[in-house]
Amino acid sequence: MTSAVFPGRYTSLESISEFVIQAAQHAGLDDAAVYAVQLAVDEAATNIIEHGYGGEDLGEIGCQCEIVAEGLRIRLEDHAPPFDPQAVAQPVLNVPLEDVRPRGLGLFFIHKMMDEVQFDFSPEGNTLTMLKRR
Amino acid sequence: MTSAVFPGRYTSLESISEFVIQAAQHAGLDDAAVYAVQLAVDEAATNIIEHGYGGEDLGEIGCQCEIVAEGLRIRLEDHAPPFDPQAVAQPVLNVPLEDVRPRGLGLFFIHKMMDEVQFDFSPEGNTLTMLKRR
Amino acid sequence: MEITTTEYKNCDVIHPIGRVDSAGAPQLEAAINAVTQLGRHKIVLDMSEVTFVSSAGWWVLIGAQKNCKKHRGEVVLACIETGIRASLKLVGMDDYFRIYDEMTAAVGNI
Amino acid sequence: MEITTTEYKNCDVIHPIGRVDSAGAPQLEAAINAVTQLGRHKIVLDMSEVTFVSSAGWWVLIGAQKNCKKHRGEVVLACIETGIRASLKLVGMDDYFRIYDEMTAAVGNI
Ligand SMILES: Nc1ncnc2c1ncn2[C@@H]1O[C@H](COP(=O)(O)OP(=O)(O)O)[C@@H](O)[C@H]1O
Ligand SMILES: Nc1ncnc2c1ncn2[C@@H]1O[C@H](COP(=O)(O)OP(=O)(O)O)[C@@H](O)[C@H]1O
Repeated sequence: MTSAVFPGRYTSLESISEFVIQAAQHAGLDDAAVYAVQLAVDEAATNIIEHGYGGEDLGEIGCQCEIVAEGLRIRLEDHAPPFDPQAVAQPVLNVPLEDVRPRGLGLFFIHKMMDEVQFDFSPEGNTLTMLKRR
Repeated sequence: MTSAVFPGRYTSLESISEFVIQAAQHAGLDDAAVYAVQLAVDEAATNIIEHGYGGEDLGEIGCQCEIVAEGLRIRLEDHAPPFDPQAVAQPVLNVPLEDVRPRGLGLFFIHKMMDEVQFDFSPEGNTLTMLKRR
Repeated sequence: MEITTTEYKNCDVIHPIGRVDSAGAPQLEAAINAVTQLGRHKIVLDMSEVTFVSSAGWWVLIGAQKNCKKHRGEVVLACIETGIRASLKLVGMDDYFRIYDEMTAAVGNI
Repeated sequence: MEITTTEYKNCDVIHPIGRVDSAGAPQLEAAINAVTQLGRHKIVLDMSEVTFVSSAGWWVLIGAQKNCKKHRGEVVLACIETGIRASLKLVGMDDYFRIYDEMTAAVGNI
Protein backbone atom coordinates (compact mmCIF):
# COMPACT_ATOMS: atom_id res chain seq x y z
CA MET A 1 0.00 0.00 0.00
CA THR A 2 1.24 3.48 -0.91
CA SER A 3 -0.17 6.69 0.49
CA ALA A 4 0.45 10.41 0.14
CA VAL A 5 -1.11 13.69 1.19
CA PHE A 6 -1.53 16.57 -1.23
CA PRO A 7 -2.43 20.23 -0.73
CA GLY A 8 -6.00 20.85 -1.88
CA ARG A 9 -5.27 22.90 -4.95
CA TYR A 10 -5.64 22.32 -8.67
CA THR A 11 -1.92 22.15 -9.33
CA SER A 12 -1.88 19.07 -7.07
CA LEU A 13 -3.99 17.21 -9.62
CA GLU A 14 -0.98 16.38 -11.75
CA SER A 15 0.95 14.95 -8.78
CA ILE A 16 -2.09 13.02 -7.62
CA SER A 17 -2.46 11.60 -11.15
CA GLU A 18 1.16 10.55 -11.28
CA PHE A 19 0.79 8.87 -7.91
CA VAL A 20 -2.26 6.83 -8.91
CA ILE A 21 -1.00 6.07 -12.42
CA GLN A 22 2.08 4.47 -10.93
CA ALA A 23 -0.02 2.38 -8.55
CA ALA A 24 -2.39 1.40 -11.36
CA GLN A 25 0.51 0.25 -13.49
CA HIS A 26 1.99 -1.70 -10.61
CA ALA A 27 -1.41 -3.32 -10.12
CA GLY A 28 -1.18 -4.58 -13.70
CA LEU A 29 -4.06 -2.54 -15.13
CA ASP A 30 -4.07 -2.03 -18.90
CA ASP A 31 -3.72 1.41 -20.51
CA ALA A 32 -7.47 1.99 -20.77
CA ALA A 33 -7.94 1.09 -17.09
CA VAL A 34 -5.03 3.31 -16.06
CA TYR A 35 -6.64 6.24 -17.90
CA ALA A 36 -9.97 5.43 -16.25
CA VAL A 37 -8.39 5.51 -12.78
CA GLN A 38 -6.64 8.77 -13.60
CA LEU A 39 -9.91 10.34 -14.74
CA ALA A 40 -11.97 9.15 -11.75
CA VAL A 41 -9.37 10.32 -9.24
CA ASP A 42 -8.92 13.67 -10.98
CA GLU A 43 -12.67 14.31 -10.93
CA ALA A 44 -12.99 13.24 -7.30
CA ALA A 45 -10.05 15.38 -6.17
CA THR A 46 -11.39 18.35 -8.14
CA ASN A 47 -14.75 17.94 -6.38
CA ILE A 48 -13.10 17.82 -2.96
CA ILE A 49 -11.32 21.11 -3.71
CA GLU A 50 -14.20 22.84 -5.51
CA HIS A 51 -17.28 21.59 -3.67
CA GLY A 52 -15.90 20.07 -0.47
CA TYR A 53 -13.46 22.71 0.75
CA GLY A 54 -15.09 25.34 -1.45
CA GLY A 55 -11.85 26.62 -2.94
CA GLU A 56 -8.12 26.09 -3.24
CA ASP A 57 -5.74 25.79 -0.29
CA LEU A 58 -8.43 25.21 2.32
CA GLY A 59 -7.54 21.61 3.19
CA GLU A 60 -5.65 18.52 2.22
CA ILE A 61 -6.39 15.43 0.19
CA GLY A 62 -5.12 12.06 1.35
CA CYS A 63 -4.66 9.32 -1.19
CA GLN A 64 -4.09 5.61 -0.56
CA CYS A 65 -3.52 3.01 -3.24
CA GLU A 66 -3.74 -0.68 -2.45
CA ILE A 67 -3.09 -3.49 -4.89
CA VAL A 68 -5.68 -6.15 -4.12
CA ALA A 69 -6.59 -9.50 -5.64
CA GLU A 70 -9.20 -7.93 -7.96
CA GLY A 71 -7.07 -4.98 -9.06
CA LEU A 72 -6.51 -1.56 -7.49
CA ARG A 73 -8.33 -0.02 -4.55
CA ILE A 74 -8.00 3.74 -4.10
CA ARG A 75 -9.09 5.74 -1.11
CA LEU A 76 -9.37 9.55 -1.13
CA GLU A 77 -9.69 11.31 2.21
CA ASP A 78 -10.63 14.86 3.12
CA HIS A 79 -11.93 16.88 6.04
CA ALA A 80 -14.47 18.97 4.23
CA PRO A 81 -18.18 19.06 5.22
CA PRO A 82 -20.08 15.94 4.10
CA PHE A 83 -22.53 15.93 1.21
CA ASP A 84 -25.21 13.59 -0.06
CA PRO A 85 -24.13 11.89 -3.29
CA GLN A 86 -27.63 10.40 -3.69
CA ALA A 87 -29.09 13.88 -3.94
CA VAL A 88 -26.97 14.79 -6.95
CA ALA A 89 -28.93 14.80 -10.21
CA GLN A 90 -27.70 12.83 -13.21
CA PRO A 91 -26.12 14.93 -15.94
CA VAL A 92 -28.23 15.57 -19.03
CA LEU A 93 -26.41 13.84 -21.87
CA ASN A 94 -27.14 13.12 -25.51
CA VAL A 95 -28.96 16.41 -26.06
CA PRO A 96 -28.32 18.95 -28.83
CA LEU A 97 -25.21 21.03 -28.29
CA GLU A 98 -27.17 24.19 -27.41
CA ASP A 99 -28.89 22.36 -24.56
CA VAL A 100 -25.74 21.03 -22.91
CA ARG A 101 -25.28 22.55 -19.46
CA PRO A 102 -21.77 22.50 -18.05
CA ARG A 103 -22.33 20.60 -14.84
CA GLY A 104 -22.47 17.18 -13.37
CA LEU A 105 -20.01 15.19 -15.42
CA GLY A 106 -17.58 14.52 -12.57
CA LEU A 107 -19.59 12.04 -10.51
CA PHE A 108 -20.83 10.44 -13.73
CA PHE A 109 -17.26 9.83 -14.87
CA ILE A 110 -16.30 8.47 -11.45
CA HIS A 111 -19.11 5.91 -11.52
CA LYS A 112 -18.51 4.97 -15.17
CA MET A 113 -14.76 4.64 -14.82
CA MET A 114 -14.61 2.61 -11.62
CA ASP A 115 -16.12 -0.78 -10.78
CA GLU A 116 -17.01 0.09 -7.17
CA VAL A 117 -17.55 3.56 -5.71
CA GLN A 118 -18.39 4.20 -2.07
CA PHE A 119 -18.66 7.45 -0.16
CA ASP A 120 -18.31 7.37 3.66
CA PHE A 121 -18.74 10.37 5.89
CA SER A 122 -17.80 10.46 9.58
CA PRO A 123 -16.71 13.10 12.09
CA GLU A 124 -13.08 12.07 11.44
CA GLY A 125 -13.43 12.90 7.76
CA ASN A 126 -14.82 11.80 4.45
CA THR A 127 -13.63 8.82 2.49
CA LEU A 128 -14.21 7.89 -1.12
CA THR A 129 -13.25 4.29 -1.80
CA MET A 130 -13.03 3.14 -5.41
CA LEU A 131 -12.10 -0.20 -6.91
CA LYS A 132 -10.82 -0.74 -10.44
CA ARG A 133 -10.72 -4.38 -11.49
CA ARG A 134 -7.81 -5.76 -13.47
CA MET B 1 35.15 4.00 -65.16
CA THR B 2 31.66 2.53 -65.37
CA SER B 3 29.51 2.48 -68.47
CA ALA B 4 26.09 1.32 -69.50
CA VAL B 5 23.69 1.54 -72.41
CA PHE B 6 20.03 2.32 -71.97
CA PRO B 7 17.06 2.12 -74.36
CA GLY B 8 16.02 5.60 -75.43
CA ARG B 9 12.74 5.86 -73.61
CA TYR B 10 11.52 7.90 -70.68
CA THR B 11 11.27 4.96 -68.32
CA SER B 12 15.05 4.59 -68.73
CA LEU B 13 15.52 7.95 -66.99
CA GLU B 14 15.19 6.38 -63.56
CA SER B 15 17.82 3.70 -64.31
CA ILE B 16 20.15 6.30 -65.83
CA SER B 17 19.72 8.42 -62.69
CA GLU B 18 20.50 5.50 -60.42
CA PHE B 19 23.59 4.75 -62.49
CA VAL B 20 24.99 8.30 -62.30
CA ILE B 21 23.94 8.85 -58.67
CA GLN B 22 26.00 5.84 -57.67
CA ALA B 23 29.03 7.13 -59.61
CA ALA B 24 28.59 10.62 -58.16
CA GLN B 25 28.53 9.23 -54.65
CA HIS B 26 31.60 7.11 -55.33
CA ALA B 27 33.31 10.24 -56.64
CA GLY B 28 32.73 11.83 -53.23
CA LEU B 29 30.29 14.52 -54.37
CA ASP B 30 28.06 16.02 -51.70
CA ASP B 31 24.26 15.69 -51.76
CA ALA B 32 23.70 18.97 -53.59
CA ALA B 33 26.25 18.01 -56.26
CA VAL B 34 24.73 14.54 -56.61
CA TYR B 35 21.33 16.13 -57.20
CA ALA B 36 22.89 18.53 -59.72
CA VAL B 37 24.42 15.64 -61.67
CA GLN B 38 21.13 13.76 -61.60
CA LEU B 39 19.25 16.79 -62.94
CA ALA B 40 21.76 17.57 -65.72
CA VAL B 41 21.88 13.97 -66.93
CA ASP B 42 18.10 13.61 -66.78
CA GLU B 43 17.63 16.75 -68.88
CA ALA B 44 20.30 15.69 -71.37
CA ALA B 45 18.90 12.18 -71.75
CA THR B 46 15.37 13.57 -72.13
CA ASN B 47 16.62 15.84 -74.92
CA ILE B 48 18.31 12.95 -76.71
CA ILE B 49 15.04 11.00 -76.70
CA GLU B 50 12.72 13.94 -77.41
CA HIS B 51 14.75 16.13 -79.75
CA GLY B 52 17.58 13.85 -80.92
CA TYR B 53 15.79 10.64 -81.80
CA GLY B 54 12.48 12.45 -82.01
CA GLY B 55 10.57 9.99 -79.87
CA GLU B 56 10.81 6.96 -77.63
CA ASP B 57 12.43 3.67 -78.64
CA LEU B 58 14.21 5.03 -81.69
CA GLY B 59 17.81 4.65 -80.42
CA GLU B 60 20.02 4.04 -77.45
CA ILE B 61 21.78 6.22 -74.90
CA GLY B 62 25.27 5.33 -73.75
CA CYS B 63 26.49 6.60 -70.43
CA GLN B 64 30.04 6.59 -69.11
CA CYS B 65 31.06 7.80 -65.66
CA GLU B 66 34.68 8.42 -64.80
CA ILE B 67 35.98 9.50 -61.43
CA VAL B 68 38.75 12.01 -62.13
CA ALA B 69 40.97 14.19 -59.98
CA GLU B 70 38.54 17.13 -60.08
CA GLY B 71 35.39 15.10 -59.47
CA LEU B 72 33.11 13.23 -61.85
CA ARG B 73 33.18 13.22 -65.65
CA ILE B 74 30.08 11.96 -67.44
CA ARG B 75 29.73 11.20 -71.12
CA LEU B 76 26.39 10.66 -72.83
CA GLU B 77 26.43 9.14 -76.31
CA ASP B 78 23.74 8.83 -78.96
CA HIS B 79 23.40 8.28 -82.70
CA ALA B 80 20.75 10.85 -83.42
CA PRO B 81 21.21 13.66 -85.95
CA PRO B 82 23.47 16.46 -84.70
CA PHE B 83 22.13 19.86 -83.62
CA ASP B 84 23.64 23.25 -82.92
CA PRO B 85 23.61 24.05 -79.21
CA GLN B 86 24.78 27.60 -79.93
CA ALA B 87 21.64 28.26 -81.92
CA VAL B 88 19.37 27.51 -78.97
CA ALA B 89 17.85 30.64 -77.40
CA GLN B 90 18.15 31.24 -73.67
CA PRO B 91 14.97 30.59 -71.70
CA VAL B 92 12.97 33.62 -70.59
CA LEU B 93 13.16 33.59 -66.81
CA ASN B 94 12.08 35.95 -64.05
CA VAL B 95 8.97 37.09 -65.85
CA PRO B 96 5.41 37.20 -64.52
CA LEU B 97 3.75 33.79 -64.34
CA GLU B 98 1.42 34.46 -67.28
CA ASP B 99 4.41 35.16 -69.53
CA VAL B 100 6.31 31.97 -68.74
CA ARG B 101 6.57 29.75 -71.81
CA PRO B 102 7.20 26.06 -71.19
CA ARG B 103 10.40 25.59 -73.14
CA GLY B 104 14.13 25.81 -72.89
CA LEU B 105 14.87 24.95 -69.29
CA GLY B 106 16.74 21.73 -70.01
CA LEU B 107 19.96 23.12 -71.53
CA PHE B 108 19.85 25.93 -68.96
CA PHE B 109 19.78 23.41 -66.12
CA ILE B 110 22.59 21.38 -67.73
CA HIS B 111 24.87 24.44 -67.91
CA LYS B 112 23.93 25.66 -64.42
CA MET B 113 24.32 22.28 -62.77
CA MET B 114 27.63 21.24 -64.31
CA ASP B 115 31.03 22.91 -64.25
CA GLU B 116 31.98 21.97 -67.80
CA VAL B 117 29.64 21.08 -70.66
CA GLN B 118 30.80 20.12 -74.13
CA PHE B 119 28.86 18.86 -77.14
CA ASP B 120 30.74 16.91 -79.85
CA PHE B 121 29.17 15.72 -83.04
CA SER B 122 30.79 13.29 -85.46
CA PRO B 123 29.64 10.72 -88.00
CA GLU B 124 30.21 8.02 -85.36
CA GLY B 125 27.73 9.71 -83.04
CA ASN B 126 27.14 12.59 -80.67
CA THR B 127 28.83 13.00 -77.33
CA LEU B 128 27.93 15.26 -74.45
CA THR B 129 30.76 15.46 -71.92
CA MET B 130 30.08 17.06 -68.56
CA LEU B 131 32.27 17.59 -65.52
CA LYS B 132 31.05 18.10 -61.97
CA ARG B 133 33.77 19.23 -59.60
CA ARG B 134 33.99 17.80 -56.10
CA MET C 1 0.45 23.63 -19.58
CA GLU C 2 2.17 25.04 -22.63
CA ILE C 3 -0.13 26.23 -25.41
CA THR C 4 0.91 27.34 -28.90
CA THR C 5 -1.50 29.07 -31.25
CA THR C 6 -0.79 29.29 -34.98
CA GLU C 7 -2.89 31.52 -37.19
CA TYR C 8 -3.44 30.29 -40.74
CA LYS C 9 -5.53 31.92 -43.43
CA ASN C 10 -8.38 29.43 -43.03
CA CYS C 11 -8.28 28.69 -39.32
CA ASP C 12 -6.30 28.84 -36.10
CA VAL C 13 -4.53 25.80 -34.70
CA ILE C 14 -4.29 25.57 -30.91
CA HIS C 15 -1.73 23.08 -29.66
CA PRO C 16 -1.75 22.47 -25.90
CA ILE C 17 0.90 20.27 -24.33
CA GLY C 18 0.08 18.29 -21.20
CA ARG C 19 -2.98 17.82 -19.02
CA VAL C 20 -6.24 19.71 -19.49
CA ASP C 21 -7.47 19.34 -15.91
CA SER C 22 -8.97 21.94 -13.55
CA ALA C 23 -5.57 23.62 -13.41
CA GLY C 24 -5.05 23.64 -17.18
CA ALA C 25 -8.60 24.22 -18.41
CA PRO C 26 -8.60 27.98 -17.67
CA GLN C 27 -5.40 28.36 -19.69
CA LEU C 28 -6.94 26.56 -22.62
CA GLU C 29 -10.03 28.72 -22.29
CA ALA C 30 -7.86 31.85 -22.37
CA ALA C 31 -6.03 30.62 -25.48
CA ILE C 32 -9.33 29.95 -27.25
CA ASN C 33 -10.75 33.32 -26.20
CA ALA C 34 -7.65 35.06 -27.52
CA VAL C 35 -8.51 33.67 -30.95
CA THR C 36 -12.27 34.24 -30.90
CA GLN C 37 -11.84 37.80 -29.65
CA LEU C 38 -10.12 38.52 -32.97
CA GLY C 39 -13.33 37.47 -34.68
CA ARG C 40 -11.79 34.15 -35.73
CA HIS C 41 -14.03 31.17 -35.03
CA LYS C 42 -12.55 28.27 -36.96
CA ILE C 43 -10.32 26.45 -34.52
CA VAL C 44 -8.47 23.17 -34.87
CA LEU C 45 -7.40 21.69 -31.57
CA ASP C 46 -4.22 19.70 -32.07
CA MET C 47 -4.57 17.18 -29.24
CA SER C 48 -1.51 15.16 -30.21
CA GLU C 49 0.36 16.16 -27.05
CA VAL C 50 -2.57 16.33 -24.68
CA THR C 51 -2.26 13.43 -22.25
CA PHE C 52 -5.42 13.93 -20.22
CA VAL C 53 -8.73 15.81 -20.34
CA SER C 54 -11.06 16.01 -17.33
CA SER C 55 -14.64 17.28 -17.35
CA ALA C 56 -13.26 20.77 -16.66
CA GLY C 57 -11.47 20.55 -20.02
CA TRP C 58 -14.51 19.19 -21.86
CA TRP C 59 -16.67 22.03 -20.57
CA VAL C 60 -14.20 24.53 -21.98
CA LEU C 61 -14.34 22.79 -25.36
CA ILE C 62 -18.13 22.53 -25.28
CA GLY C 63 -18.38 26.23 -24.46
CA ALA C 64 -15.99 27.08 -27.25
CA GLN C 65 -17.93 24.93 -29.70
CA LYS C 66 -21.19 26.69 -28.81
CA ASN C 67 -19.59 30.10 -29.24
CA CYS C 68 -17.82 29.26 -32.51
CA LYS C 69 -20.90 27.69 -34.08
CA LYS C 70 -22.85 30.82 -33.21
CA HIS C 71 -20.31 32.74 -35.29
CA ARG C 72 -20.45 30.35 -38.29
CA GLY C 73 -17.24 28.76 -37.13
CA GLU C 74 -16.39 25.48 -35.49
CA VAL C 75 -14.01 23.72 -33.14
CA VAL C 76 -12.63 20.49 -34.59
CA LEU C 77 -10.43 18.07 -32.70
CA ALA C 78 -7.41 16.27 -34.12
CA CYS C 79 -5.07 13.50 -33.03
CA ILE C 80 -6.84 12.53 -29.79
CA GLU C 81 -5.22 9.84 -27.68
CA THR C 82 -7.36 6.67 -27.31
CA GLY C 83 -8.10 6.96 -23.58
CA ILE C 84 -9.19 10.56 -23.93
CA ARG C 85 -11.32 9.75 -26.92
CA ALA C 86 -12.95 6.80 -25.17
CA SER C 87 -13.96 8.98 -22.23
CA LEU C 88 -15.45 11.56 -24.61
CA LYS C 89 -17.40 8.85 -26.39
CA LEU C 90 -18.59 7.42 -23.09
CA VAL C 91 -20.50 10.59 -22.29
CA GLY C 92 -21.79 10.92 -25.85
CA MET C 93 -19.95 14.19 -26.32
CA ASP C 94 -17.97 13.00 -29.31
CA ASP C 95 -21.06 13.87 -31.34
CA TYR C 96 -20.45 17.55 -30.64
CA PHE C 97 -17.11 17.60 -32.47
CA ARG C 98 -15.74 16.53 -35.80
CA ILE C 99 -12.68 14.50 -34.92
CA TYR C 100 -9.76 13.81 -37.27
CA ASP C 101 -6.79 11.51 -36.93
CA GLU C 102 -4.53 13.85 -38.90
CA MET C 103 -3.89 17.57 -38.67
CA THR C 104 -3.94 17.93 -42.45
CA ALA C 105 -7.46 16.51 -42.63
CA ALA C 106 -8.63 18.66 -39.73
CA VAL C 107 -7.25 21.87 -41.22
CA GLY C 108 -8.39 20.90 -44.73
CA ASN C 109 -11.95 20.20 -43.68
CA ILE C 110 -12.72 22.95 -41.19
CA MET D 1 5.09 6.98 -59.93
CA GLU D 2 2.35 6.45 -57.36
CA ILE D 3 0.02 9.42 -56.83
CA THR D 4 -2.65 9.76 -54.13
CA THR D 5 -5.23 12.53 -54.19
CA THR D 6 -7.19 13.45 -51.07
CA GLU D 7 -10.15 15.77 -51.31
CA TYR D 8 -10.74 18.04 -48.32
CA LYS D 9 -13.41 20.67 -47.93
CA ASN D 10 -10.98 23.53 -48.56
CA CYS D 11 -8.57 22.01 -51.04
CA ASP D 12 -7.22 18.87 -52.63
CA VAL D 13 -3.92 17.36 -51.59
CA ILE D 14 -1.93 15.56 -54.28
CA HIS D 15 0.80 13.31 -52.98
CA PRO D 16 3.13 11.84 -55.63
CA ILE D 17 5.76 9.30 -54.63
CA GLY D 18 9.00 9.10 -56.59
CA ARG D 19 10.52 10.97 -59.52
CA VAL D 20 8.69 13.61 -61.51
CA ASP D 21 10.75 13.26 -64.70
CA SER D 22 9.61 13.01 -68.33
CA ALA D 23 8.13 9.61 -67.53
CA GLY D 24 6.32 10.76 -64.38
CA ALA D 25 5.28 14.29 -65.38
CA PRO D 26 2.33 13.18 -67.55
CA GLN D 27 0.98 11.14 -64.65
CA LEU D 28 1.20 14.14 -62.36
CA GLU D 29 -0.50 16.26 -65.00
CA ALA D 30 -3.33 13.73 -65.24
CA ALA D 31 -3.75 13.71 -61.45
CA ILE D 32 -3.94 17.51 -61.37
CA ASN D 33 -6.38 17.60 -64.29
CA ALA D 34 -8.60 15.07 -62.54
CA VAL D 35 -8.97 17.60 -59.72
CA THR D 36 -9.39 20.77 -61.78
CA GLN D 37 -11.93 19.09 -64.05
CA LEU D 38 -14.17 18.86 -60.98
CA GLY D 39 -13.99 22.64 -60.76
CA ARG D 40 -11.61 22.43 -57.81
CA HIS D 41 -8.60 24.70 -58.14
CA LYS D 42 -7.00 24.84 -54.71
CA ILE D 43 -4.29 22.22 -54.76
CA VAL D 44 -1.60 21.44 -52.22
CA LEU D 45 1.23 19.39 -53.62
CA ASP D 46 2.69 17.24 -50.87
CA MET D 47 6.27 16.86 -52.14
CA SER D 48 7.54 15.00 -49.07
CA GLU D 49 8.11 11.81 -51.03
CA VAL D 50 9.14 13.33 -54.34
CA THR D 51 12.82 12.64 -54.82
CA PHE D 52 13.41 14.44 -58.11
CA VAL D 53 11.77 17.00 -60.38
CA SER D 54 13.07 17.71 -63.89
CA SER D 55 12.03 20.61 -66.13
CA ALA D 56 9.26 18.36 -67.46
CA GLY D 57 7.82 18.28 -63.96
CA TRP D 58 8.20 22.02 -63.40
CA TRP D 59 6.35 22.77 -66.64
CA VAL D 60 3.44 20.67 -65.43
CA LEU D 61 3.37 22.61 -62.17
CA ILE D 62 3.72 25.97 -63.92
CA GLY D 63 0.87 25.06 -66.24
CA ALA D 64 -1.28 23.96 -63.31
CA GLN D 65 -0.51 27.17 -61.43
CA LYS D 66 -1.56 29.30 -64.42
CA ASN D 67 -4.81 27.37 -64.78
CA CYS D 68 -5.65 27.36 -61.07
CA LYS D 69 -4.96 31.08 -60.66
CA LYS D 70 -7.26 31.77 -63.60
CA HIS D 71 -9.98 30.03 -61.60
CA ARG D 72 -9.31 31.92 -58.33
CA GLY D 73 -7.41 28.96 -57.02
CA GLU D 74 -3.77 28.18 -56.46
CA VAL D 75 -1.15 25.45 -56.41
CA VAL D 76 0.97 25.53 -53.26
CA LEU D 77 3.95 23.30 -52.63
CA ALA D 78 4.78 21.63 -49.33
CA CYS D 79 7.71 19.71 -47.90
CA ILE D 80 10.13 20.06 -50.81
CA GLU D 81 13.47 18.30 -50.52
CA THR D 82 16.48 20.71 -50.49
CA GLY D 83 18.02 19.72 -53.82
CA ILE D 84 14.71 20.04 -55.62
CA ARG D 85 14.04 23.38 -53.99
CA ALA D 86 17.51 24.68 -54.85
CA SER D 87 17.01 23.84 -58.52
CA LEU D 88 13.64 25.63 -58.50
CA LYS D 89 15.22 28.67 -56.92
CA LEU D 90 18.08 28.61 -59.41
CA VAL D 91 15.71 29.27 -62.27
CA GLY D 92 13.75 31.85 -60.30
CA MET D 93 10.62 29.75 -60.43
CA ASP D 94 10.21 29.55 -56.68
CA ASP D 95 8.51 32.95 -56.96
CA TYR D 96 5.61 31.34 -58.77
CA PHE D 97 4.63 29.19 -55.80
CA ARG D 98 3.97 29.63 -52.12
CA ILE D 99 6.09 26.97 -50.47
CA TYR D 100 5.52 25.57 -46.99
CA ASP D 101 7.63 23.30 -44.83
CA GLU D 102 4.60 21.67 -43.24
CA MET D 103 1.45 20.23 -44.70
CA THR D 104 -0.68 21.81 -41.97
CA ALA D 105 0.55 25.28 -42.89
CA ALA D 106 0.06 24.63 -46.61
CA VAL D 107 -3.49 23.37 -46.17
CA GLY D 108 -4.29 26.07 -43.60
CA ASN D 109 -3.09 28.90 -45.82
CA ILE D 110 -4.32 27.95 -49.27
N1 LIG E 1 -16.63 16.27 -2.62
C1 LIG E 1 -17.80 16.92 -2.70
N2 LIG E 1 -18.22 17.73 -1.72
C2 LIG E 1 -19.39 18.38 -1.81
N3 LIG E 1 -20.22 18.29 -2.84
C3 LIG E 1 -19.87 17.51 -3.86
C4 LIG E 1 -18.65 16.78 -3.86
N4 LIG E 1 -18.56 16.08 -5.03
C5 LIG E 1 -19.68 16.37 -5.71
N5 LIG E 1 -20.46 17.22 -5.03
C6 LIG E 1 -21.78 17.74 -5.47
O1 LIG E 1 -22.19 17.00 -6.60
C7 LIG E 1 -22.42 17.84 -7.72
C8 LIG E 1 -22.04 17.16 -8.99
O2 LIG E 1 -20.64 17.01 -9.04
P1 LIG E 1 -19.95 16.63 -10.38
O3 LIG E 1 -20.69 15.49 -10.98
O4 LIG E 1 -18.52 16.45 -10.15
O5 LIG E 1 -20.21 17.86 -11.33
P2 LIG E 1 -19.82 19.40 -11.14
O6 LIG E 1 -18.59 19.44 -10.32
O7 LIG E 1 -19.59 19.84 -12.54
O8 LIG E 1 -21.00 20.03 -10.54
C9 LIG E 1 -21.63 19.08 -7.42
O9 LIG E 1 -22.13 20.21 -8.07
C10 LIG E 1 -21.73 19.18 -5.91
O10 LIG E 1 -22.93 19.79 -5.55
N1 LIG F 1 19.95 16.25 -78.02
C1 LIG F 1 19.36 17.18 -78.78
N2 LIG F 1 19.14 16.95 -80.09
C2 LIG F 1 18.53 17.86 -80.85
N3 LIG F 1 18.12 19.05 -80.42
C3 LIG F 1 18.32 19.36 -79.11
C4 LIG F 1 18.96 18.45 -78.25
N4 LIG F 1 19.01 19.02 -77.03
C5 LIG F 1 18.45 20.23 -77.13
N5 LIG F 1 18.03 20.44 -78.39
C6 LIG F 1 17.38 21.68 -78.89
O1 LIG F 1 17.49 22.68 -77.91
C7 LIG F 1 16.22 23.18 -77.53
C8 LIG F 1 16.22 23.55 -76.05
O2 LIG F 1 16.32 22.40 -75.28
P1 LIG F 1 15.98 22.43 -73.76
O3 LIG F 1 16.72 23.57 -73.16
O4 LIG F 1 16.25 21.12 -73.18
O5 LIG F 1 14.46 22.79 -73.68
P2 LIG F 1 13.21 22.05 -74.28
O6 LIG F 1 13.54 20.61 -74.36
O7 LIG F 1 12.15 22.34 -73.27
O8 LIG F 1 12.95 22.69 -75.60
C9 LIG F 1 15.28 22.09 -77.89
O9 LIG F 1 13.97 22.56 -78.12
C10 LIG F 1 15.90 21.50 -79.13
O10 LIG F 1 15.55 22.29 -80.25
